[in-house]
Amino acid sequence: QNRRFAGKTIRILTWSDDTGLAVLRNIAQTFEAQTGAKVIADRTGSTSEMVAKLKAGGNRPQYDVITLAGVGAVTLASAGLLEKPDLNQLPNLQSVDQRFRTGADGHGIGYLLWTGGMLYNTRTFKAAPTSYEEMWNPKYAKRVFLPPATWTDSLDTIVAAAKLTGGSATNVEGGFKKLAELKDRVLTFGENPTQIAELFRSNSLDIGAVYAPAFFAKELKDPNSGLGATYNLKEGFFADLMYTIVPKAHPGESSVIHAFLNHTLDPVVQGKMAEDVLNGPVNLKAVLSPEAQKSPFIIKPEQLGSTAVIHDKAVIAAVRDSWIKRYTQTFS
Amino acid sequence: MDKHLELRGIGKRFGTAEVLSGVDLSIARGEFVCLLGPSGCGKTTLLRIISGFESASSGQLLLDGQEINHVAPHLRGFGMVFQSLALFPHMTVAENIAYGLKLKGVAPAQRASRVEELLHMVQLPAIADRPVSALSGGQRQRVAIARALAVPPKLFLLDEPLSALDAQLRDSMQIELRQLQQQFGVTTIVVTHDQHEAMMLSDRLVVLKGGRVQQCDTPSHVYRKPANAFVAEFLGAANLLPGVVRGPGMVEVLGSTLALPSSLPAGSKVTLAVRSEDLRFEQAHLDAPARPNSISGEIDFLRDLGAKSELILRCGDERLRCHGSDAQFQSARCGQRVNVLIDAERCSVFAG
Amino acid sequence: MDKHLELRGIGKRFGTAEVLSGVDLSIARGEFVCLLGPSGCGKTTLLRIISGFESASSGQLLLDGQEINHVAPHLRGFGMVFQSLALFPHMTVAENIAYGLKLKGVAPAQRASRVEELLHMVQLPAIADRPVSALSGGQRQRVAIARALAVPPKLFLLDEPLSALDAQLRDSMQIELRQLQQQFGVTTIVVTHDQHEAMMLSDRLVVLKGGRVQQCDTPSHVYRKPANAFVAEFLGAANLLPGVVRGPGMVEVLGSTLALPSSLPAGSKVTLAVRSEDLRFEQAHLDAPARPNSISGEIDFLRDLGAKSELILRCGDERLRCHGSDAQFQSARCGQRVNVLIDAERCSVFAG
Amino acid sequence: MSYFHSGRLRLALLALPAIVLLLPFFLAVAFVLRFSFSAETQAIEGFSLGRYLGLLDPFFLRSVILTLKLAALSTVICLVLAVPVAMLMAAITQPIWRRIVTSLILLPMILNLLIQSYGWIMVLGPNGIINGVLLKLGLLDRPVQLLFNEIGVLVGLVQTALPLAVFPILGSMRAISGQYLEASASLGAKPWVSFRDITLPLLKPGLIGAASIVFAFNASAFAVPLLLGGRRVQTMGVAIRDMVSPMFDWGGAAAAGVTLIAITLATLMAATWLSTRSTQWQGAR
Amino acid sequence: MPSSTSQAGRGSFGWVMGTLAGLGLLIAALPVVIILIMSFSGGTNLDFPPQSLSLRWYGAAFDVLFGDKSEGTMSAFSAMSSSLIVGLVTMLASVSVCVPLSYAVVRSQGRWRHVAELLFTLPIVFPLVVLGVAYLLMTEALNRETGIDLGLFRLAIPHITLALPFVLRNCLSAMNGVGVDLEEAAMSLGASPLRAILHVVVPLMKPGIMAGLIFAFIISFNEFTVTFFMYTIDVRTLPIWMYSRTVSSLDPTTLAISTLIIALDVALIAWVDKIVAGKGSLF
Ligand SMILES: Nc1ncnc2c1ncn2[C@@H]1O[C@H](COP(=O)(O)OP(=O)(O)OP(=O)(O)O)[C@@H](O)[C@H]1O
Ligand SMILES: Nc1ncnc2c1ncn2[C@@H]1O[C@H](COP(=O)(O)OP(=O)(O)OP(=O)(O)O)[C@@H](O)[C@H]1O
Ligand SMILES: [Mg+2]
Ligand SMILES: [Mg+2]
Repeated sequence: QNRRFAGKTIRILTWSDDTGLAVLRNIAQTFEAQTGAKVIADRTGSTSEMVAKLKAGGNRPQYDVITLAGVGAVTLASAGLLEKPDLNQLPNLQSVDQRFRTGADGHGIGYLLWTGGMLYNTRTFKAAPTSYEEMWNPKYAKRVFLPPATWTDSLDTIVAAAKLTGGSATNVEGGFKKLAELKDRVLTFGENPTQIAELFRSNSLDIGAVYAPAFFAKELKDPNSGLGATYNLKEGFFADLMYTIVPKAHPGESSVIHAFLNHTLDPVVQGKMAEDVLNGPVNLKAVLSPEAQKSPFIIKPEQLGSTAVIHDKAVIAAVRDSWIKRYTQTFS
Repeated sequence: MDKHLELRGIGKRFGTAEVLSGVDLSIARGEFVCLLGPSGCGKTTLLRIISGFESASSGQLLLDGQEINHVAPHLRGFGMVFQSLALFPHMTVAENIAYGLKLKGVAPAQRASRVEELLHMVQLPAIADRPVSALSGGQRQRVAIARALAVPPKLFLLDEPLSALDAQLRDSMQIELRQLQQQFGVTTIVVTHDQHEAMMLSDRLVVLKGGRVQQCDTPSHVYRKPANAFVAEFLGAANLLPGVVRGPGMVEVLGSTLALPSSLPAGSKVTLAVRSEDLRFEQAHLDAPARPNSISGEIDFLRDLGAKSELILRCGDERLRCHGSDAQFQSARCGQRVNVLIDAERCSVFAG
Repeated sequence: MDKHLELRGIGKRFGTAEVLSGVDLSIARGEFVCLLGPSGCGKTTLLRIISGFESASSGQLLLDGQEINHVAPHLRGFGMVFQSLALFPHMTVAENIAYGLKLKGVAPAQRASRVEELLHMVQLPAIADRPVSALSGGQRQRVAIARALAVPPKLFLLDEPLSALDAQLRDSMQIELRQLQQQFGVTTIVVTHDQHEAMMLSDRLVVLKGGRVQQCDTPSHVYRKPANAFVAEFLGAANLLPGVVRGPGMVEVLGSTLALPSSLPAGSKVTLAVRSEDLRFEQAHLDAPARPNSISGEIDFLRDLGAKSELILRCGDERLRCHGSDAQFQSARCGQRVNVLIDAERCSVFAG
Repeated sequence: MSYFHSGRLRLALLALPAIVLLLPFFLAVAFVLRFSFSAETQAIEGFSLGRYLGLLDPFFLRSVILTLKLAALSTVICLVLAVPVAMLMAAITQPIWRRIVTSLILLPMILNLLIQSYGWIMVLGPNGIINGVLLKLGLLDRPVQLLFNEIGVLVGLVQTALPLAVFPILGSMRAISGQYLEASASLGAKPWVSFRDITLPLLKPGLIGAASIVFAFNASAFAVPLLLGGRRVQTMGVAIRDMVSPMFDWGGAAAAGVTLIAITLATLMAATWLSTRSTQWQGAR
Repeated sequence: MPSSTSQAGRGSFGWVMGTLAGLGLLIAALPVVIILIMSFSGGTNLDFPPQSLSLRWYGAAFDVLFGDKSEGTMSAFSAMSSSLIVGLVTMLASVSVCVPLSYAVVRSQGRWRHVAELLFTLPIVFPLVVLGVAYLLMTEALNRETGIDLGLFRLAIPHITLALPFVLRNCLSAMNGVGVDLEEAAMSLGASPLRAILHVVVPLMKPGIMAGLIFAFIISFNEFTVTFFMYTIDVRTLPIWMYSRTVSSLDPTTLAISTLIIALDVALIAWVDKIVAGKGSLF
């Protein structure tokens, strides 16, 4: 079993953020060590950039495995660019929560839970805010940030604003109106999490949402960072299932790919990823330290409860373009 | 005459501009010929046609009786010295001189000894390894000449080779160039616009104007018997004075009637060319009778130049330039009236 | 003397290089002074110190008795003509000439009439509206002069103003410049390295070498009584011959003993400076006794230059340049032995 | 004909390899042009003006105006800074200083903008050097907003385009003989007057060249507005990028790109025409 | 120093110009200088000025480039080597076509000069994003239709496009200084026209050629936008690697690598300047 893939290569595409880096550390390197395969990784930007690359590349084989947000998987699947993995070759899938095993019409394998809540400045807030409504408090004018339009978090933000005005994901008109009020109060759009952390540390920001605390694993442990995060919000927090997908035209061997997919779901790997970058593990048997068990920032499937908002990916994929456009126009 | 190079009816147009027309010229083996003329008269163009860098629009170019109009420049085997010298700045003196030998495939050892020999000839031993940028103007000049002569050329062509030098250096380079040419015995054509240089150098002068040959003869002959007023003026800062023939051998110039050799019918307009150094002046005595062959005028400008004095005389509307000895300068004053004596032997009369 | 400009002990160093040292000079109002010297002797530097574009490292500059060392150039009110002319290429002729007037706030109508007047003075009517790029070299020259004179300057400074022109044009511009200066009566300083030009132009010559004044006197005086061998050689292509004093008034030169004015003790080494035009030669008769004050040599080079003939004589290791009349040229041949007569009155003997 | 002109074919052959290497670029231009008329947004398919019509919404028009404003402002500022820098560089004679200044002015070109933007955040950010100094001096009681708005973008545009402005001007500056300035001083012109009357008019070709490059470069910039504008400064460059990446409207991006180029070229032509017209008028005076 | 400065030193003019020049240099250099300083920071955050100084990030950079991890998934080594190879290809290709082109342009007596300069300036003003997409779609189309995989050339071709304007300018200005007379002199000594070019023109263009080579390399080595569209998982460059390390999480190692790149580029620029001795135009 050991080093059975020596001499084989697998090419993966993942995010450029800390999660992507953690993928290299915790998944790619352990996979290399266990199987002898060589993992070549490309870490570039966001889901939409990945989709753009794959679409432009068409059926040109470049990547074997891609990790990306659900919306992207749906888009690519509907464009007919993805291959359906053979679930029988993924034994670890059995211990994955029923709800999160596959998606995008069977093209995507559930991989982790990405959750977005609210960030706040621990120096300004004695207690964590409990509603997205806080962002509209004039006190925080010019000290608020929002996620950038190109991220799925902006879609969450739209829904959150809609909920504040009594709307929902299917009725967002009020949400856009509400967001327009923030137009001149927003300091920046958090394209770069490091910059956001820096702005909190230098006391230039008070609050912002919807944004993933997962970006700030290090800062949330550091009392000097000034950064706090919360999921305890009246309107709920947002959870999104991230997928691993396999492009139709892939250069690598199917067996290696499946082994890699299976490896991403390994209980140890899932636990490490959760501890390292606060990812929500989908594997119910994920091995977590007692401390991590208690962490409010690692959202386990069983914790999703009623406050988690999980979008219907097909609906979001359909409205995505027009929402991004409206979001951009609202703020410029 | 052993014709070495022959030009037959060479003409050249650039677009609509006719720069050379009907140039005929025969050059003997070993002869030293100067092309002389004012700026823009086509000297450079003619030299470039000979060297092959321009092609003639009409006419024939013969070397030893063979037409060479269509031979490429690098196959003609003519040595050339450019006005800018065109020394290769990225090569040392020795490399510059040896370049032609190298192209011929001469072995390095032989090249070195030939370079040695040439540097000795141009009196520049021991600078072989310097970059050309470290040379003075006169030294560069000599290197350029040595380079052109390294592979003995069939013809030696030089375009204003000395014009970049200052007056004193030019003077001595002229003598050197002439002596080198005689040593090598190579047929040589030099372009210049400096009449002094042309006279210093050449066996034969070709005076050009507007792309046409005006006169072609030995320097002494061109100087003493200019073919027309242009040549007279161009060679030696002559005064050109308008006159009218009054009778056989009698020409009226500036109000005075002079006895001058002229076979034109009475009444015809002529131009009298007389050189400033051939005019001698003397104090005019208002009451004395007018001297024969003299013109009177008023001194307008007067300078002692050491070896001679320079005068400008105003005679009616004309200004006459003449040179006097320094003794004469002592007694002359601006505004003074003086007589100028004209030596009939030394001036030329042209129709028109 | 009405001192207009006075230089007291002007010195200038660039880094460690001493370019000028201890230059003292008084220039009278209306005087025309030429700074003459070989390349690199510091002429331009001195002129730039006067104009204020460089500052002197030491010494004082006085205008009408007032120190002006620290007055900015644009406040000095000196007219200047640059070697490159520096006509503003983006302005027409009239705009160039009127620029100084415009800066002075002169009304456009007056400016136009002054430009008219100046163009007339430099004999260029009707080119006011041309761009300067459409002018010939000589025309540019005149425009530059007109521009510098438009606002009557306190001093008129020119740096090699004619060196870009060809010989014939330079000749006539020299006369014109001198006449213009006299018309305006403006104190003028011209820099040149051409001794002929300096003698044509100036009331007084300042000969510089290595940043020091060698001689400062009228052109005639400098020519006839050079202060040292350098001045003698620089002014008029002199032959410098080494000699030894043999007794009172007796100098041995090239093996011949000549009677020359010299008060140096016997045995001292001297340099004899004699101009080529002051040397006359005659056929040597081998059997005849040696003539007094003559040197004999062999003709090495001989050319008829029309007005005169040029000879180079080889006397032992020395080469002697002399000019003969064209009559003498007829009878001389290369390789012939001839005697050269030296006129004691016309040569100078310097110690060393 | 000279020996050298006669070889026209030879010269054409020598030029050929470069043309061949530039060919992909022209193909890309043609490709973009063709794509902008495509009926599909993600493939070249049929002909339609839809992509261009899609640009006619107020949002895109606002970004056109913003882009032109920022490009024009940054061009002016670049010129104001580049002329003195070029003067300094032309005056430097010591090689060591020349190398230092050349390197300094080229720095913006040699470092990834993303990384430079971190530097700018430390300078301009709410807690950056400038705000720190101003707060410490008591000139402010609250940090001024220098980043994530048009000011930040403008500073970034000026910085990145400065090298492109300095070198054409430096070329012209070196071609101006120092004697022109001395001549005007000798005629009584103060330094400022010489600068206005002599230096600036003679620098004109360099200034026009520099202005054209800076304007075109900044009009199409997208990294600077993205990084220093905090996504709030929606220039055409950013709009085009958004069309490419999250919205997959490649046809629209092509149409916007063509529009951007057309607008840039028209502006440049108008500016050049105006400036040469004023010269002719000057000449005719 | 000569008049220009002594004059500039006088009065308000000198002050204003000096201040503006200083401001210009400051604006150009400031962010980069700060990055340089930060690369020596001992901490992991972006406090400026850094609380403590250390070389730890240089150690990390060395690890990533050449150390144990240089072969692994975290490695920058392959990115750096493809950067170097693409840079070399770009510089050789662009210079070797620009030398004959500038010869042709200058020898055709300036008639084509304007056209050539204009054509070869277009890539500078073309929006890079659009160019990137266009190149990407074209390359993929080519691959789809013909199966040709350009390999490294999918980066080298756009890099050459972007380097050509700068290289051509350098070559043209070098070529300007080479008179026809030198070529004619070589021919008068028996060199064929081609040899005259090889023996005389090319050596004399050396400063421009060197400047062109180095500029092409610098441009290619630092190109990001178009590369971002064009790179593949197998052909990546150092700026892409650094992007992935900084776009959403700052890894101070990249600051150290940036500093090393700047040092390399500055050394190259100083070297070019030495070659052209302040006379050539770098653009
Ligand atoms: N390539 C060319 N195209 C058009 N006209 C030319 C060309 N070369 C020379 N001419 C014109 O031909 C005429 C003769 O030029 P040429 O260079 O032969 O004169 P020149 O006698 O050498 O003058 P100079 O003493 O000034 O060197 C000039 O009027 C010049 O303008
Ligand atoms: N700015 C400078 N820095 C250093 N040395 C200088 C400078 N300007 C001139 N020199 C040196 O000072 C000396 C005198 O120069 P200057 O230009 O005054 O000579 P010149 O007599 O005008 O010579 P030319 O006839 O060649 O113009 C020269 O040796 C020159 O190299
Ligand atoms: Mg000529
Ligand atoms: Mg000088």
